[in-house]
Amino acid sequence: MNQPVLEVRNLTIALPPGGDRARAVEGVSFSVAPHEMVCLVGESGSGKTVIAHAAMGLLPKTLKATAGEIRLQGENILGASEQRLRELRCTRMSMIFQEPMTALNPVMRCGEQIDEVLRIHTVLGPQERRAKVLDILTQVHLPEPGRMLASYPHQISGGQRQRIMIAIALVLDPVLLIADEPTTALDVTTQAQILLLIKELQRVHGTGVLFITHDFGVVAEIAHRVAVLRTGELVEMNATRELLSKPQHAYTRMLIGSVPSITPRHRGAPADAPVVLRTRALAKTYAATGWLHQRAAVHAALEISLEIRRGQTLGLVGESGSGKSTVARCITRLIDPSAGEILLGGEDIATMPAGKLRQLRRHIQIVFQDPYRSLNPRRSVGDSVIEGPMNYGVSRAEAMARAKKLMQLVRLDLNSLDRYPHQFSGGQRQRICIARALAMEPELLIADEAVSALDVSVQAQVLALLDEIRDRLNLAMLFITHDLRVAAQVCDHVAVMSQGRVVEYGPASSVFGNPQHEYTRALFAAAPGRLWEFGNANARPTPRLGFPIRAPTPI
Amino acid sequence: MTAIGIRIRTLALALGAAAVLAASLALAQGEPKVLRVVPHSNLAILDPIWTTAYIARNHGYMIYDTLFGTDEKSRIQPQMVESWTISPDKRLYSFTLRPGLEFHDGKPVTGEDVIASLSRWGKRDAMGQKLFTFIEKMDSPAPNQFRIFLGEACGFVLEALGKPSSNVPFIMPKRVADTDAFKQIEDYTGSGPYIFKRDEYKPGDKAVYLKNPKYQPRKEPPSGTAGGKRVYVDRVEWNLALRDAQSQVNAIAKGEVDILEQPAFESYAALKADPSVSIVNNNPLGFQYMLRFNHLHPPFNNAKVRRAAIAALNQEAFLKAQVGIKEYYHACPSMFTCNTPYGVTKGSDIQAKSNMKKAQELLKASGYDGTPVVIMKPTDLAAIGKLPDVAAQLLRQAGFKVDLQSMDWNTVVSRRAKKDAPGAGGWNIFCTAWVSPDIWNPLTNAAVNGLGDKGWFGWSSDEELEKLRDQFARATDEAKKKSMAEAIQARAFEIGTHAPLGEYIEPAAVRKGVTGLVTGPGNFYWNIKKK
Amino acid sequence: MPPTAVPAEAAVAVQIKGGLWRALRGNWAVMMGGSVLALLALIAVAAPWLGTVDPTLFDPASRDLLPGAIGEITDLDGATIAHKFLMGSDGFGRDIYSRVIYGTRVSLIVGAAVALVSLLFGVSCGLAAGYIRWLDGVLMRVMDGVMAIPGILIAIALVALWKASLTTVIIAIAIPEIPRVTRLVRSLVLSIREEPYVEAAVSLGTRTLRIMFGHILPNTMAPLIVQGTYICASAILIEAILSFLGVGLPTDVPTWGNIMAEGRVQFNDFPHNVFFPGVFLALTVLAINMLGDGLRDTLDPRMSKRI
Amino acid sequence: MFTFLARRLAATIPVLLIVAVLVFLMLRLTPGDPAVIIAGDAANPEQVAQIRAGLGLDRPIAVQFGIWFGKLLSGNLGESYYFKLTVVDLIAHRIEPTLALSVCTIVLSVLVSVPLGVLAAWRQGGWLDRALMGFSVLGFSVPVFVLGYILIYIFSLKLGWLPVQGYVRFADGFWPFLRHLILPSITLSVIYIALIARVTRAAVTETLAEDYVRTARAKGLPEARVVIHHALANAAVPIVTVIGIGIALLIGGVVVTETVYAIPGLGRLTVDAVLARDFPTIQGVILFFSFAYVLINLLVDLSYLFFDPRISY
Repeated sequence: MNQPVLEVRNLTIALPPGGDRARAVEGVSFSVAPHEMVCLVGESGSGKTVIAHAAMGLLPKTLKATAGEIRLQGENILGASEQRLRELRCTRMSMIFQEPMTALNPVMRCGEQIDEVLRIHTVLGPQERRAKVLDILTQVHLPEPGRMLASYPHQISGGQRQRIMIAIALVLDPVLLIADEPTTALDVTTQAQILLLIKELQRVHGTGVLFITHDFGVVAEIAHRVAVLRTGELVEMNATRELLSKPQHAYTRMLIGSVPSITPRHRGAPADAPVVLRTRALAKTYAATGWLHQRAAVHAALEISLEIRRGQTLGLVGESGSGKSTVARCITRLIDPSAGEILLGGEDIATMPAGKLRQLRRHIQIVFQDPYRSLNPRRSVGDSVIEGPMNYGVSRAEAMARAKKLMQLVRLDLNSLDRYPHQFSGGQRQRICIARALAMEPELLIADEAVSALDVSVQAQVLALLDEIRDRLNLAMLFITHDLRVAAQVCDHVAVMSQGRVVEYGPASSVFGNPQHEYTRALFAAAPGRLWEFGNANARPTPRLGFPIRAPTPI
Repeated sequence: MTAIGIRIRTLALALGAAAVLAASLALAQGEPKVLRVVPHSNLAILDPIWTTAYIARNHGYMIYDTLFGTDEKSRIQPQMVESWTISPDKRLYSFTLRPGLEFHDGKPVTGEDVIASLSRWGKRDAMGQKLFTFIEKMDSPAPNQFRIFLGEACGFVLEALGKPSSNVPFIMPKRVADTDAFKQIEDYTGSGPYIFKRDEYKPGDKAVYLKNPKYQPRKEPPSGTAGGKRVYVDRVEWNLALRDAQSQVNAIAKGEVDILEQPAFESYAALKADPSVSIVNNNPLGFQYMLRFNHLHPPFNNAKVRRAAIAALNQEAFLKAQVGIKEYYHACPSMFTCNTPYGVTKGSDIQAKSNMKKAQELLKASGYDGTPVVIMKPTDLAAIGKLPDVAAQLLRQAGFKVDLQSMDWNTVVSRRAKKDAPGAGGWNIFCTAWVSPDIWNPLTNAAVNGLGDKGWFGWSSDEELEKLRDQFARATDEAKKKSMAEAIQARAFEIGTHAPLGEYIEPAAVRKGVTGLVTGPGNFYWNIKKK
Repeated sequence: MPPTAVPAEAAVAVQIKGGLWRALRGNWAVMMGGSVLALLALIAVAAPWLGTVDPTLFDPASRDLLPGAIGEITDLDGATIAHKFLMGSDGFGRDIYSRVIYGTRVSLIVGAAVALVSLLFGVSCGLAAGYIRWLDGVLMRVMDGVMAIPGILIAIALVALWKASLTTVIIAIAIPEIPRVTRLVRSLVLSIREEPYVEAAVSLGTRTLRIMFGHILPNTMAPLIVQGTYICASAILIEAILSFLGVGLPTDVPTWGNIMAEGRVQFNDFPHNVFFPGVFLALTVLAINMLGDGLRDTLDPRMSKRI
Repeated sequence: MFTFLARRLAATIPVLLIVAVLVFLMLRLTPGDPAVIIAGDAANPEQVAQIRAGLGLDRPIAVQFGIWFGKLLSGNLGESYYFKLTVVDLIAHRIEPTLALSVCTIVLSVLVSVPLGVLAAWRQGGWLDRALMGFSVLGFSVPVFVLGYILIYIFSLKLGWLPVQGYVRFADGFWPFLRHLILPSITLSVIYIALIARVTRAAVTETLAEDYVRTARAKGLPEARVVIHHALANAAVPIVTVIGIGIALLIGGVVVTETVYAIPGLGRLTVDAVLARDFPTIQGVILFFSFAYVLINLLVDLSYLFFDPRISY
């Protein structure tokens, strides 16, 4: 019955000369049947996105398919003319993309962007088209379809925009839907809703779905079959349950192993270690200064009272916009808090003038999220690392010596001190930033989403490094992240934040074990793949039955 | 179609419709005879008494009339005056106006108007000021008569009333002539052959004159500013916007304009080559270049240095560089322009028969201590723009140290009025050009005087020269005047008031179908016919 | 902004030192523009030895000679020497070839000086406006005021009303450019200030001044160099326009603008007066603009969308 | 919407104030004394002093500015020293040619440069792109007056299609009015086309790389529709901005073009006024041009509302 919707046979796509490898994709074969969800998983640069674009005939001129074929219901896409491809797109096969923020045309109303597809591909009259658009909007559970029709993309949330994208893709009921990391840019709770929606629509429309992701949690959540890609080659393909529990290929095992488990590791942190930093009722309010009209004041952070002890890591967890970064920037005085105290070794630095503050800055150092913009491109690595100490009178020679020692600590070879940031990978740059922070011999190290921008495998190495440093130098650490798994692995204590407030604060084991606050529970429920136990070479289905995914009320 | 697409389409439609409608409306008016003239500069100030600018004088000749005129032979001829008698002791002149003289507003011209006009003119014009030192009083016994009573006899009353060039004694209605001499007049009613269309006048764009139907010209044929001023065109338009030399040549070649008053010297080659354009020399006496020293400050406060400089400034070099067309220039030793009544050559050997070696010796003998000579060079006046460069080169060859400073003409005009030292915003030398009638008479020639501070810029002062000029003013018979002129010029060369740099003509360029250009020191637009 | 999981390779920093020269040499526009400019600079320096005579010397006898004609030049002490007028002579009888060659000097000096002056003032105002909050409002309003007045009008008024000299011309052309540079630098400073490496420097205790000149200024170099080339090119053009309008440098100073302004009177019959300086002017401005485009593409690809 | 208008207008007032002060100071601190020029060459010192007092030039600068600014607010720009007319009349006389020339140039430039820019961006790297970029660099390099003379030489003298110089008022007949504007507009628009085409190309190239264009292609839309409704529509703001800023460049070109084609516009008036040290006229015209520049950029800001719904005021 179900002749495969999409068949890919030993597809090979060449990279333009001068790339880091000859071919983007090498001899990949797989197929997608109706009603089936196939996941393509792999790290950045593995070629998964290239395959998706090839299927839609959207490859840029520089990437040519040199061998193999892609058949959509038997018709070879690679050979098809541009005209034929245009007829197929959105009618037989559709695609949704990763960045909902920029995937919709900002100057065109959402209704019109859906209507455009109908106008080009069908001969329906205006009334019929309007009815069809309203119908698809209700199918994707968008509130008040009428208002949604007339609104512009910037007037609706990220999740809603992704639903509009899905509506565009499925309005003509294609047989194949290609989803290129559609939920990666969304919050955990929104991501859960979108995944549910895709599964529901697949059940209703019977579309075959090719789902591209790098997050094994998502794979565990929704995939029927999984294909693992590495540098353009298909490493392994199997049903989800078999692949996760009995990964055959070493690379697959390494990938699964790198995914931190959601259950916190016991760390035996002594409760009585001295307090390095304590905040009392710390708050930050942005008074909106409309010239003629007063917009409501925004409370980015309110009533934050935390303490960080030497040798321990406090995790600050929450979705984007929850205020966790604001707290970090207040503590490092990159922005001035509106109220409350920040006690560093007894002194309140919340409102200290810049001159006096400068002496105390050495004790708190921060590592940022984006490795590519945390280092001054115009300065050598060595100069960046020794800049800190030299600000406090350390001679250049001595600072250089300290830098060399730190390079070994972060496992980078010594000559990297003379090279420039652009000559390093994301992971290596993050190590340099850590070295730069440690050069100040701080008492508190803040990692603001320090690993979020890294691949899972690189992420695991940097987290291990941070752990080792914290133990060796007995540092206090404040770890800010939106990824619960990462928090579970690294933190001793966890504070969960939502809309500027700390909703739950306690030792990691109790917060993860049995969350008290309703929001925390919803957060855990929404974490994809929680039915599986990760954290070691292969994943095991968790013995206790996790609570089913409930779509928490949208915030 | 988004909003933008619709917007562009409707815009294109609107433009198309407008073009079609207009094309069908191409109406051909009945063609009145229009004479399109390109004057030599922009007409800005409309009061010919208030400024000595030649363009204002030409404007005056269009709309005003004069008591007397000067014919081609430089003789004074009656214009508005019918007849006049001079008392035996030459101290009472009584004049009768010819009948039918009317202002544009219909009122007849009376003696009162003449008296008011002459007294306003007398306050600003150099020759007028001199004349009024002799005048006791003036009165108008009858509407068409007026009399001038002199305290002492003087020989240049008629020459003054018929003075052809700057600050011409134009006759204006009494109500206009009563305006203070130092405030510009607002009303442009005159009694001349044309009426000024004030509402169409746009400075820098165009000035328009309509034929005065009620003007009664004299019987005699036109000659200079004398004779009958008959008008054969309905309307004259002065194009004030077209000042780029190359565009002027292009415009007359394409027949977009009829007359170029003073084309640039460089344009004559092209104009001569153009069959549809003829070159008409309407001002044979032409112009004279002049180089003026600043007598107040070194080095030219010393007469010997001035004479050494004059010796070095041979006219041929100036004329060749500035004019460049053989038949348009000629050297002239006289300070009062050659082949005019007082065009004498006495005293001119210092310049005419000298060479660079003589000049170098004179300069060494003069004790010149090498202070730099500041020469002012106008950048925006093509007619005299090259003279300072030639002067600089010649003076340098003679041994002077020269600082050639460039500025626009208005800065030259304002700086030459300053008496400060050359270093402090003053100057040593500037060059200019005069139309011959302005300098052919020792009394009107601003450079040849010794009045010091009260005199013309450069402020040459010398009692001897003033005494001679005074005697000239008193002389009444021609022979005596001629010998006085020779004495004045000899003295002027002796103290080196200034250096004449030769004479040139700047003939007008005229479309073939336009004839009847009147010869005279200015550009006059009566008597012109257009096919 | 939710953290992006897929690392953005898009951060296109510039390859520093070693890579930079290779990139620059590789860019066709930079090589073309650069070499033509170098040639012109050479011409400007070697002017006296390129078979030229004193550009201000003239001899009325050899007026308006066509290119290639033989005429005579009288030098300062009166001796006349035969001379082949490669590019013909002008209304004074001066040698156009010598004047064009010497004109290169003035034009390049004007271009370079204007670029330097406007960059200098622009950077200091831009840095101040970008970094000192209260100064920002005041300074930017003044800059808007200066920018509202069309540059050419300021230049015309200043040059004509002050005495026409090289310095006046340079200042007059530079003043309208300063606000543009200030706005560019200010926008760069405001965006760089938000970069994590600047915030890191703050937390490392680096003083504000050191941050301004150590971190922020070096990263504005690329767009500034590109802007500098465009200013240099437009300055040379404006100088020519000022001379054309009769308000430029004094006419005895040989600049391309002056030669063309004087030559325009006989454009139809003796086009050589305008043709040769026009070609040199267009060539120089073209070379500088191409250099600007090339630099823009190699130094800072992101800059390319800000022309 | 109204609040934005009020706020933007309020923001223009300080700018105009600064322009007034700058222009006033710039002229007063210069050498050259208008009184002497006006008095004419044969005037003696007392006469010059009389005129100077008449024009109020002998009072301290601050007082002079006070008087001038007071009159400015009441719309009286003072009287030209040189032409016996109030500056407002002078500008009124001379505004039509400049306005006609500028409008023709802007319309011509936009209609030519935007399509060219879009095509160059669409076929980036193709021959059209290289040709356009070459033309745009050339457009910046050739002096306006040289171009003017060449065009006159070819189209007026040799071919005789178009008039050599002059300006015919719109009232005197649309067709002659247009014929006299064709050559000047082409001369003036070359540099303006170069500027707009270059920015259009850069802006459209950038929007073509955006995600929503890729989505549009994924919707199977025809290429032309993708380029115009998705790429160009989003590039409208930078394009309109450069048209606004380019006005300053245009005014510079107008001054030269009016000189070459003998068009009695405001550009030519400025040069004459400067040469004649006619302070009130210089101030009046520069203020007028600055006000026009600020007004046009205000309209450009307003047009953002039309082009980009995200910008809400």
